[in-house]
Amino acid sequence: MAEATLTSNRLKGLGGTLAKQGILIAFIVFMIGFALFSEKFLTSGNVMTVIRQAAIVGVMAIGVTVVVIGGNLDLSVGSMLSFSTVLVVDLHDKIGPGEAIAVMLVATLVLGALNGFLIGYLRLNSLIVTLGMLSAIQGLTLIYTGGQNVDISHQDTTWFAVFGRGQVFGLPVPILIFAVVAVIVHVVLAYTPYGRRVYAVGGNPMAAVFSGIRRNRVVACSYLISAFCTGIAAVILGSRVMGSQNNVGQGYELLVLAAVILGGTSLLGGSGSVLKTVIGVLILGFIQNGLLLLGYAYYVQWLVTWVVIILAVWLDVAAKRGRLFSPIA
Amino acid sequence: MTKMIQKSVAAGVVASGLALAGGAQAETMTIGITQNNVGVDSYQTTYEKAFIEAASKNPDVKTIVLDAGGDVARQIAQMQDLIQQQVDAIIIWPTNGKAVVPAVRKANQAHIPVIVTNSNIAKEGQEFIASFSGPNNITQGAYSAEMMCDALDNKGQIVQITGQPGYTTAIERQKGFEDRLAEVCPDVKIIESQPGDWNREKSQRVMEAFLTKYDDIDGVYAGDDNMGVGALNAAKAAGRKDIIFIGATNFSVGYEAMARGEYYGSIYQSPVDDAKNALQTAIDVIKGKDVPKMNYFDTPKITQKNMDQFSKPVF
Amino acid sequence: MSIMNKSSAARLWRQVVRHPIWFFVLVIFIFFSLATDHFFAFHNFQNILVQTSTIGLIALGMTLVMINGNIDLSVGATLALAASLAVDIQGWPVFESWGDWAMLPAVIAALASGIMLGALNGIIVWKTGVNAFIVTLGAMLGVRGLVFIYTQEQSFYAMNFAYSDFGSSAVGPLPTLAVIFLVFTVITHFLLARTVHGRNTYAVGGNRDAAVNAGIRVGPHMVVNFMIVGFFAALAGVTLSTQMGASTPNLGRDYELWTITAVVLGGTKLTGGAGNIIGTLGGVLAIGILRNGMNLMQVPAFYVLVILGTILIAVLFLDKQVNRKEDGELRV
Amino acid sequence: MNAFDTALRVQGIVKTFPAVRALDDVSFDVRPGEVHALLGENGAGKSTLMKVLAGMHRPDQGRIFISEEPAILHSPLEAKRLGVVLIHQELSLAEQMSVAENIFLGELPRKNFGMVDWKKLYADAEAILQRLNCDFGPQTRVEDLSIAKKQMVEIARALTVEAKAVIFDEPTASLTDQEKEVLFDVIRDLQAQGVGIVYISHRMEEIFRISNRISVLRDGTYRGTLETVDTNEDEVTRLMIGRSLDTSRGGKVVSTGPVVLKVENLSCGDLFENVSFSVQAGEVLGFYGLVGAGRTAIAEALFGLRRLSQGKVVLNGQEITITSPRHAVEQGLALVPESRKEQGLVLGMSCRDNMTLPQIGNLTTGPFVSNGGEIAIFDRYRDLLSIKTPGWRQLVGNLSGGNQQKIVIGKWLAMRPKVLIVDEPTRGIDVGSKAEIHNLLRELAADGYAVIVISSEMPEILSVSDRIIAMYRGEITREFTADEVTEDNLVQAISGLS
Repeated sequence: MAEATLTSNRLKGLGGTLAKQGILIAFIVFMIGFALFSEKFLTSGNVMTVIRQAAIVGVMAIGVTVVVIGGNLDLSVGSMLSFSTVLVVDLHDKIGPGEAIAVMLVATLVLGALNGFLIGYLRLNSLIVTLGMLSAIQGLTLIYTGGQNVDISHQDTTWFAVFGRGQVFGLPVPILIFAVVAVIVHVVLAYTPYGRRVYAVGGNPMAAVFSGIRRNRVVACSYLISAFCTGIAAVILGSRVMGSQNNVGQGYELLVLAAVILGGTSLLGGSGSVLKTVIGVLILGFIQNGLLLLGYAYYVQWLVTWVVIILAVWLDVAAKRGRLFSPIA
Repeated sequence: MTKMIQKSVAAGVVASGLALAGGAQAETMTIGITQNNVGVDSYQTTYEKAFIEAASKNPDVKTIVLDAGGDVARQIAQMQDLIQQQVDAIIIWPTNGKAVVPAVRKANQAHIPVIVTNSNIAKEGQEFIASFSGPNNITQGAYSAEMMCDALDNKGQIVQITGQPGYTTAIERQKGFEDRLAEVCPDVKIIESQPGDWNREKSQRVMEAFLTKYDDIDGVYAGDDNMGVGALNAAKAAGRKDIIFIGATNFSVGYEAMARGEYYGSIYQSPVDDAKNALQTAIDVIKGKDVPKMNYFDTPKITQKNMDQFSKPVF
Repeated sequence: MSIMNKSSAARLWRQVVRHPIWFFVLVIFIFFSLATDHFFAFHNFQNILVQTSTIGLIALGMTLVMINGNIDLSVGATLALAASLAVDIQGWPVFESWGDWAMLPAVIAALASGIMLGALNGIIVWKTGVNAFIVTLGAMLGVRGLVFIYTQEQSFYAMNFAYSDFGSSAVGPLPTLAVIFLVFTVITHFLLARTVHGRNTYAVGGNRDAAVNAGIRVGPHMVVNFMIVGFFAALAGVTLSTQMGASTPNLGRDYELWTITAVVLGGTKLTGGAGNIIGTLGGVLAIGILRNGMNLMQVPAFYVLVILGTILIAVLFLDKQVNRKEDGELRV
Repeated sequence: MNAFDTALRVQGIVKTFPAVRALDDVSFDVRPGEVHALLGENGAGKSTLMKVLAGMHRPDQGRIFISEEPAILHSPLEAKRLGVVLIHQELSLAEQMSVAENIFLGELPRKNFGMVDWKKLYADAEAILQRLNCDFGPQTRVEDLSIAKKQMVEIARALTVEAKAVIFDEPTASLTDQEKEVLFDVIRDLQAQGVGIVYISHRMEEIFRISNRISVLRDGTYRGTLETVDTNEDEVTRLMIGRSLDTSRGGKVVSTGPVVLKVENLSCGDLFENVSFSVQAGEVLGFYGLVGAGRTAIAEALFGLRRLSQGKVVLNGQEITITSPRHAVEQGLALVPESRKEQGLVLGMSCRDNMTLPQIGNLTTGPFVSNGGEIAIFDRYRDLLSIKTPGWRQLVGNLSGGNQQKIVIGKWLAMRPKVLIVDEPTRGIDVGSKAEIHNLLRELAADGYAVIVISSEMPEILSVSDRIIAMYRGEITREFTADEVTEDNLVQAISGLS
């Protein structure tokens, strides 16, 4: 520990500041770079489009941030998104939009509760449990629809359209939802007893229990939050597309995780924040959009993401460590 | 075990039946099918349903229905499992036109006839299959190109949203479309192509980027209606009303959009026909009938003008 | 002589008891033998071995990396890159006059690509100190990007049937691919259990500080293990492409997840320091037998997903119950 | 023997970390066959010096001599090969591996193809274990060993080479008295073989028992070397902390307060059986016994961390069943656990956040944590316990051991518990802070708290307790009042001899 005390001051000055704000700087560099090469990039229309597109990943990533700060992983959010979107779209015509959203949220929370029970109460490894749930929920979705696409028939008349397509005060509703969810979860994490407990459980689960914190419940709740956010993302997605395929959320779990990591939330738990995740989400979104505008094939963005993730996390780790390179021999 | 006995008893009965009646058709045929990725879209799901339904109507046919989940390796494993079970014929909906060739060849070597359905395998594998049954995706692409030329009066710039990269159907439709477009109306230019992975939301996102990037888009060709409707969603949201949308594999959402006048046209391709065609081809092959090597079923153009001749797709 | 046999049989039994996954393998083996006609057949066992060999080979390397306390999520993409290289290079005009020998440089290039990507991952993990999960998650995306750039989204096809004939050839009663898998299983088992490098693998994963203090060069050691898993991923790419005589850019998606699942089912701890190849073999076979058996039983694909997911969680739960120490465990 | 002949000698060592000068011109030597104790408060530079000696850090300036041969040490392994071995305080063993593999970690004997020469490995390990009188074999898995035996494995590592100097860093921290004796035998044995021993410990009585010379570090500087026979604890302490220490305590009063906690026939698996005791307000009840005698398990059971197989717990006259730590906290119990870093603190959180953690649910205005309320609590207990920290934002991981321990104690005092259980109150804490914490525990009792102290250190338990309960193998063997207890009868009681 003494070691950490000594070295934490090491990367002081400009280098340290740069390293600590690495992700923000990367963000700015990217924005400037893209803006120089594509005049369309920084138009308000494009910026709105990118954030609107990023809202779905963003809302989910905010939920997953809570799970990760609590020291766990959630890989099931991708297929949960498929499940929830299919459910809300399918029920929309059958029981009406409001009811559909309510039923979908309850069903999604049940899945989240199952995750929470297995990981929080039974103490099973979160990576493997959510991997299993990834597969199982995808299967459930397919069984529910029998593999058929689901669609909303009267797209132009339903008020359900507002979530994905509407505008309030000139701002697209998905962006507003994204912002509201970010603010709420940020407040929960930073200013409520529950938030404090999440950090404690993620930072040192044993010490948290020895302080009388009900770790089981804290962890289980983090999965409920994650599921709830996924449910909200499903509303945006369903409303935006007005239909859903059974695999619509496939691969989202990794995008979401990449965004959380990019933001600098540690996979070890106990540190991180919603605001960082929001930046991570936006970076991914703007990289994707910028490269597309520059005319690069879509797969180039994967290569860029690789480099960005490693550089961003490296800088973050280096700032905490106080040295650029790891001291391991 | 009991099933095995039944089968051999049945075989014995058949043998004696043959001797007596000289050709009664009482033998049960076992047909295995390995599909690409059921559940990824309604077409494949409806296909599977139609296939099972058609098979259940025929008392002589017993089916083993498998799904590769889009994974080539798993499809090869399923081919092996089907060969292992010594089915009478295998129908394969290739996850990849090239990669399944050796597996098809293996079945061929085990004297099990293989019928390729929906999306053809590479030419190197043609000698090992009994027949291909399905739509002609190159022609479909060409049809879409012709519609595009008509709709745009042979002039304009368009974008293309293709299916999942690496998948035969996507590649063939793209090729058919691009080649034909260059022939019929060289003044219609494809300014950019991006994959939409058969996914409506992905396609919507791609289209949103296109709309930002290009102030002037006259038309969109999408590898299927699912993606086409995604692109339409994006255009509507951006308030761009003057764009022509042409897809393929007419989905019910596409059909409805056409009815509303928002969507220009598509290719009418019925999964039910597709499935029935494949099953019948397999049965014919087992019975030793002569079947054409390329057993295409008809996939006509459907546009706002002629759509009342077609019933709304069920998927 | 018989005494020797007895004691080695007893040893074998002890090994089985120490790996609960083998009970599970036994249970599903018996279940499928009774439940479906085609399961219990030598030819089917050959199939299972070939089908599991792909995940199995990767799992061998993954076991080392995970005992080290690391993880590699990029194996699926590495597999695709190696497969593409192996299939594409043998068709290069340069090697036209080489005949069947053109496969040699192709396979070597493929394996080298895997080893190099492994080394890259390892060096990044070593030098930056960034968690291997993050490093390889990035690589999983990035290497897939490389595959698409290299292949330009195209599938490749091996013009020479000798390549795919190799994939379906047999050594005596066993398919060649199964033999390759089994031979490497034995080699890796010995590497891990008997060699200095193998033992150091446990030391580095079990207590990294201790390993550092004992003078084990932890960084290079981990790099070697990443190179080994890269090699195995590439080898799996080659063997898989011989089964297809082709490669596709989407090959190997999700394989990292199934590989990790198999390794964890086999008893390797995600925290490192514990695990072994016998367990991993059990984990790989468990998944292979389940898939094969459900195919043969014609379980609908949708239900297969649910069943696999549920079984994965159930096995994890049972493993935890079995391995829980009776008392002495704090209720934290 | 020439007096200037040294086994290990360093001269003018300077080691700077960017913000701190950790060692400033330190010279130090150990002669063959002597035990040279190294003393200093936490942060005085002991561990840095030790790491320099063992090749883990390279000094910025200064020279190292091994048997008067200049040496440059690049790695612990190199140091070891040259005959300088460090035995770590915190166990650094790979649990899943065998004893033999751990002893020879990093230098497993090889055959061809990088294969391990198991025969040689086991034979060599066996020889070393016999030298240490160990009763376990080289093939035993380390995870199956007790802590003390693990410590012996750690020591066994030092014997794999012809050691010239062996550095022991707090070797007795987790050993029982019996095991301590075995260790001292080993040290004497090494001495007899002409090995120089560097012995780092906070425990004065050990140092005065086994050392020949004592050197003291303070604030990274060398403060002098004393011949053990010529000095006393006071002098050493003065050198260490720059002042003398008041270790005396007020007269022991037999408490007359009401019984707060009463425990009857408590049993928990084979950890402890039929344990009955009670503790009154205003007294310190000490639990003394060997590691594994069941003391910690009782505390954990009372705190809801273990399932009781039978027994009755009465708190303030009411029988209660404790099902979880949360429940225990609600009932008014508090546990300062034995392992500060693992169980007591979230090292990545601030001082304030750690201190308010158990009551965070109550410190709210509306749904939000009340910032003012939190800081008020922190300020109050910081002052009360004289915690030295730059501010409440300081990460707790950056504090010294003593201040960390005070945070843990403060965290529970802030809950105003009925019973405060303190397990190993001063483990790994330097002498100065130790006395402070002892005084604090006494004061708490004087303020009316019922305090239970569990300790493995006899001086600690003797100085702090009003009554002492001795345990042996899960059972209470004897209860002493402060007047009855002597070192002898206490040792007998915890060894099952009485």
